[in-house]
Amino acid sequence: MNNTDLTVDICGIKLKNPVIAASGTFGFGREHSDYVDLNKIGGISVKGLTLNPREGNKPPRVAETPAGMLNSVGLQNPGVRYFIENEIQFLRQFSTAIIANIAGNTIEEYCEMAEILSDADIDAIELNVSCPNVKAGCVAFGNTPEGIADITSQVRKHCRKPLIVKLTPNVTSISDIAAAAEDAGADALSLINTLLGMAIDIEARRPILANNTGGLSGPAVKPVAVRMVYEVYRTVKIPIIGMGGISTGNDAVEFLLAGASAVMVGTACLVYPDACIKVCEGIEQYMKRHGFCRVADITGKLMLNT
Amino acid sequence: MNNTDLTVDICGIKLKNPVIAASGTFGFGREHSDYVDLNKIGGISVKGLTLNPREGNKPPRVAETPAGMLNSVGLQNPGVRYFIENEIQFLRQFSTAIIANIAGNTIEEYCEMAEILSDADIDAIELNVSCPNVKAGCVAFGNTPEGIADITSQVRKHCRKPLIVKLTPNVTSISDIAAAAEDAGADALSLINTLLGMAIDIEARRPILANNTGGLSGPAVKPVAVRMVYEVYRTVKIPIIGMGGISTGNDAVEFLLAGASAVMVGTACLVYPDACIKVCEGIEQYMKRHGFCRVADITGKLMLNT
Amino acid sequence: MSKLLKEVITRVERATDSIFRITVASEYISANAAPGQFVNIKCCDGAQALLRRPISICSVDRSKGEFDLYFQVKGAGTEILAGKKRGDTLDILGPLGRGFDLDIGYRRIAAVGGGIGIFPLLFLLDESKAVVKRSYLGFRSSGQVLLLEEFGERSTSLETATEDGSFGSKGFVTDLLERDIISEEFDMIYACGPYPMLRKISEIAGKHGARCQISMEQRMGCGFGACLTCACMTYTDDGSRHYVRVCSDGPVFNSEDVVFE
Amino acid sequence: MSKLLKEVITRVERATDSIFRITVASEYISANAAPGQFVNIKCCDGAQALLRRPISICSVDRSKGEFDLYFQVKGAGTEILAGKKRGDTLDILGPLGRGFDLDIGYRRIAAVGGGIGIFPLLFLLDESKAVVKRSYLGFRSSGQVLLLEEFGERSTSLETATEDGSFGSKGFVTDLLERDIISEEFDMIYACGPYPMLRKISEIAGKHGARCQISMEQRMGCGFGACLTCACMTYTDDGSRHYVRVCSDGPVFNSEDVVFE
Ligand SMILES: Cc1cc2nc3c(=O)[nH]c(=O)nc-3n(C[C@H](O)[C@H](O)[C@H](O)COP(=O)(O)OP(=O)(O)OC[C@H]3O[C@@H](n4cnc5c(N)ncnc54)[C@H](O)[C@@H]3O)c2cc1C
Ligand SMILES: Cc1cc2nc3c(=O)[nH]c(=O)nc-3n(C[C@H](O)[C@H](O)[C@H](O)COP(=O)(O)OP(=O)(O)OC[C@H]3O[C@@H](n4cnc5c(N)ncnc54)[C@H](O)[C@@H]3O)c2cc1C
Ligand SMILES: Cc1cc2nc3c(=O)[nH]c(=O)nc-3n(C[C@H](O)[C@H](O)[C@H](O)COP(=O)(O)O)c2cc1C
Ligand SMILES: Cc1cc2nc3c(=O)[nH]c(=O)nc-3n(C[C@H](O)[C@H](O)[C@H](O)COP(=O)(O)O)c2cc1C
Ligand code: FES
Ligand code: FES
Repeated sequence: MNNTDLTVDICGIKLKNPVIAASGTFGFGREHSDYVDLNKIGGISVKGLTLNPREGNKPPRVAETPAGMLNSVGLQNPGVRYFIENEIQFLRQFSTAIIANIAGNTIEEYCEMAEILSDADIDAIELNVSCPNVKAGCVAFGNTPEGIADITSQVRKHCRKPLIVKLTPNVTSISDIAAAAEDAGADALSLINTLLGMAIDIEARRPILANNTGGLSGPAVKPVAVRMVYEVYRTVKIPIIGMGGISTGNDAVEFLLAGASAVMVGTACLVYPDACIKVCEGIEQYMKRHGFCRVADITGKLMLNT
Repeated sequence: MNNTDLTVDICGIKLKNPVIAASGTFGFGREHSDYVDLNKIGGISVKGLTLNPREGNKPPRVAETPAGMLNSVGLQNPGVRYFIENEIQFLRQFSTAIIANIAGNTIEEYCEMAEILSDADIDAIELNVSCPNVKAGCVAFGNTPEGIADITSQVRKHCRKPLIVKLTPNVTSISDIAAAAEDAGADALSLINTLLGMAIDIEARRPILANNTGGLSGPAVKPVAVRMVYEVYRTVKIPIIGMGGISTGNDAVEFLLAGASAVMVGTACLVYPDACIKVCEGIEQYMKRHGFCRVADITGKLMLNT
Repeated sequence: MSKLLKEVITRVERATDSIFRITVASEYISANAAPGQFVNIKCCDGAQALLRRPISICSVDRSKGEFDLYFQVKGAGTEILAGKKRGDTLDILGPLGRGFDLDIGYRRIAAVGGGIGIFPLLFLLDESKAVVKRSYLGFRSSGQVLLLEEFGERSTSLETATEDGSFGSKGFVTDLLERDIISEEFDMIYACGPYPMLRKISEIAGKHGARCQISMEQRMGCGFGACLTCACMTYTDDGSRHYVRVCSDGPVFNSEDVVFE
Repeated sequence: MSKLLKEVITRVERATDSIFRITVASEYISANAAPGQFVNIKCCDGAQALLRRPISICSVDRSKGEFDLYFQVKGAGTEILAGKKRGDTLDILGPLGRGFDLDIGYRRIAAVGGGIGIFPLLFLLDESKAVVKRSYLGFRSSGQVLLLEEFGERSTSLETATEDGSFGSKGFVTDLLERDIISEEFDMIYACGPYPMLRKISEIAGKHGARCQISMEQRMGCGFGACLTCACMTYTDDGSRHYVRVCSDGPVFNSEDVVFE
């Protein structure tokens, strides 16, 4: 009880603490570095990368909803090569894990990125499978067990870094999807990505987002996210990174108890640039209060009511 | 513009206004009648009925979440025959539509209830298909297009009242599910039922709900619900009753614009017993402000951004 | 009948570290409330602290048309409540629930309260016509002790127990009741407090054939009987078990009717 | 550099029906802010009004270490803000964004503001070293007119227009600018206001070859450059189009760089 050890090891990715900045809410770390010491953050999942630069969607790209927000950034990013040449060096100044979050239109694009990134100085690759597969009727890769198995197994062949598959929550059975990703070779799973939503400006009679629909994140989604982490934990053996509405250490502990080995903080990082630090401090306090020495001791320690 | 007509006709169900109390949040109307004039409410979808009385789940059955709540009542109800013998008469004192919401373990149970209720003095039957089908591995009837088609077509044969099928949002493609229900003979659709969620008491390290998981409702789910109504409206021709997080007239208008012909108000009725009236007044104000004469003129009038 | 009311707060006071007292001006509640009933409070407009919070009516001043609430700050809702100021309006639904049965025939009563369960007993003692009123109050520790003067004034005798012995006798309030239950021959025992305390009291009362009413707590969706979330398992007349609603069939039950699990 | 600050409110005032003025004591902001920059405000703790609200810095009193915000009540966030009291703390991130370019060589300037877009121009006029400062302010109607004295003091001339003609000249503020743009030979036009106004001003400036800086608005997720939600399409040097961030690449842009769609 005297020593609280915050380190975690997720499929070989060593984190100094279990709190990772979620993709798309932390850029490439530069902006947040004005407000927080990046050395204190377990890891950073960078803004979703694509093979070629992307302009993203028209604005407005954000709408506030009750205890949540919708976004439709549409993966604006400078491309994976720009990232490697111009951003990794900045991030490597800090002792924090670098996770490259990747997205694409086709499995080939994902594979090519995995290939390129496997030679880069990063710690892991996170597969964003919530994107439409343009060769399969624009159904998201992660919407079916077959789809996620296909992309995971193919990327696996090109990926020489730990491979995290990030699940979309817009599915009937998250455990079937998770099992398919595990079987296809994922080293870890992260969940949840955003829930598909819409907000309407009733005066203009138009959706607020120029893209009409967007992804829901923030506190509102937490109960859905915790439930999914709990279901997935009972299904797979690989480690889980939990997220969805985490703003405090107590929120994070819910995910750890439900089965997560680490957590990601997204929307909260937009509102409070130092959110990751606060979440981490909250986890540490909880551990001290309950006499947990290691984070792994909390993982999955939820007792079910009978 | 001088006359604002609030009446709507949904597959033959004539409502004096488009605001219906959602099932499970309004009992059989008795409790709310202390606070509101039930004559002013468009309709009441009564607490979910089963063939035989049910005790429901252990308490705690409710947990508050950010801008939402989880419930796990587990369909406690006195059974369909008790309802017919003891509750309809009370409700019929008021000029409000009575919708019998039904649930079961097997399709046979649903069919038997539809048969019994077809001879009762009610205005419509609403099929809650979010329940586990005990003969099909306890997957919810409404989770697959095949499942919902099966139950809808079979109940259809026994149902001599307008048949509303209430969709569960815990699915990958709500439009596929909606289309299957329409093809199988639904007269109208209502959506959304609750999202599956979990909240954890981190001190006790147990889920707050004795049932471990529960259904998420309230403002938090509104963006998901609006998006689903919008998707379903683009898929089916039958009328849609929209719900999920409606607390104000403005919230309701979002659903109408997205494609709903009427709305249901659930969680808000628990917090404000007079919520339905307030929502209705808000719709009327919006109609006056924008020069809409009939509610049907709003339905689906959302203009998409391009 | 209960009503949806917007009433004005006339006083906010800190009673202990974590317990606040709020006085509310309400002709309707003060005229209609009975001991054991509660009000259900919307702590702020909008989606934050979405559901109402049930708080027992602690005492009523009929002449002034006011009533008192005492509550402990636990989470989001009670924290907002604690920040209210004199002059603010309070959005309440009440009075709610079936309170204590105060039969005129009960001449010797015991009021047994634990922690935040003591509050509704003050109003009970006020209204009870009994000749002997023995109060037994239990707290975690001396820092939580409050309302002794008020209970003293309204009781024939008052004893307190703290778990750590820092105030009154050391141990549980149920020990005090058990000590007196035979000798005192109470016509009715009234109890309110945490679940384990109520279970214990039910046991004691059952063992000695004493009559006992207990006020139950449960998480609530609506507070007025519509949502069926506040279930409490009870025995029916034929001995079978059945869920009833804490908010409207209770919160007060005969202890022998409640199934402790 | 911007900072995460908790500062004390020293004054809250109602300026018009729907517009409030809040004065905040902040050594850091008042020492470091430049005209055209904004602060991003967390209107209340927790999940209600979840995202921060961007509000322009309207004026700065360096000697007192205070700055002023003027904001219109529109939705949940600004409503909470309007309820703040003197002495409350404000959770702000700032100063944020790239403000107006105040080159010392600009001797004749125009400040064109519409509605709630007038606020950052006050600070601009304060800091500008120009010899001729012509202010043109547009409002919907007389009820919205405010800050005339303050603008008058800081300008060589001040003209107002209202859409309904209830105050000043009838019509749009852009009409006034168009009337003067040739004769006045402005070195720089500074503009802030609704999108259609800025588009029109860009057109006018473009037609007459005048230089013009405009302050853009967009819905924001973070306000400090991390989330890419506040996109604004701009022309790059090679003539291609590219989304940049209003919050950190702007909010002030050269009007010729902005692609109006
Ligand atoms: C009939 C009744 C009378 C009560 N009287 C009093 C009283 O006089 N004084 C007092 O201090 N407390 C009383 N309580 C308990 C009080 O309602 C809770 O402490 C309070 O609701 C917690 O709200 P919160 O916002 O602080 O906590 P949160 O954790 O934010 O509450 C979240 C949700 O859980 C519910 N909840 C949490 N704890 C409890 C609990 N112990 N019982 C019921 N619901 C809970 C809340 O109502 C809310 O819906 C009473 C409870 C009941 C059922
Ligand atoms: C750089 C900048 C400077 C601004 N300066 C001022 C100012 O000095 N005074 C003033 O009154 N207003 C100003 N605004 C507009 C102000 O930010 C919005 O009116 C305000 O955010 C609305 O919040 P709400 O809670 O009232 O509305 P809500 O409708 O509850 O807001 C919901 C969400 O939409 C966003 N939003 C709504 N309207 C706008 C808008 N017009 N622009 C940007 N985001 C919006 C909110 O920030 C929030 O995220 C400025 C906007 C920007 C981008
Ligand atoms: C503005 C924004 C941009 C996002 N961009 C990405 C992205 O590029 N790739 C990705 O996998 N997830 C992206 N996400 C999803 C988050 O990483 C995270 O899964 C989600 O927001 C839920 O967590 P939260 O509730 O803590 O925000 C984005 C989220 C937001 C709010
Ligand atoms: C306490 C509670 C009980 C419910 N019971 C039922 C039910 O019996 N049958 C049903 O179809 N839906 C039931 N629902 C779902 C609601 O009818 C509605 O679909 C859902 O709550 C979303 O609407 P809301 O956000 O307005 O509450 C219940 C919801 C709540 C909160
Ligand atoms: S709380 Fe809704 S029935 Fe008791
Ligand atoms: S608002 Fe986040 S980048 Fe501008």
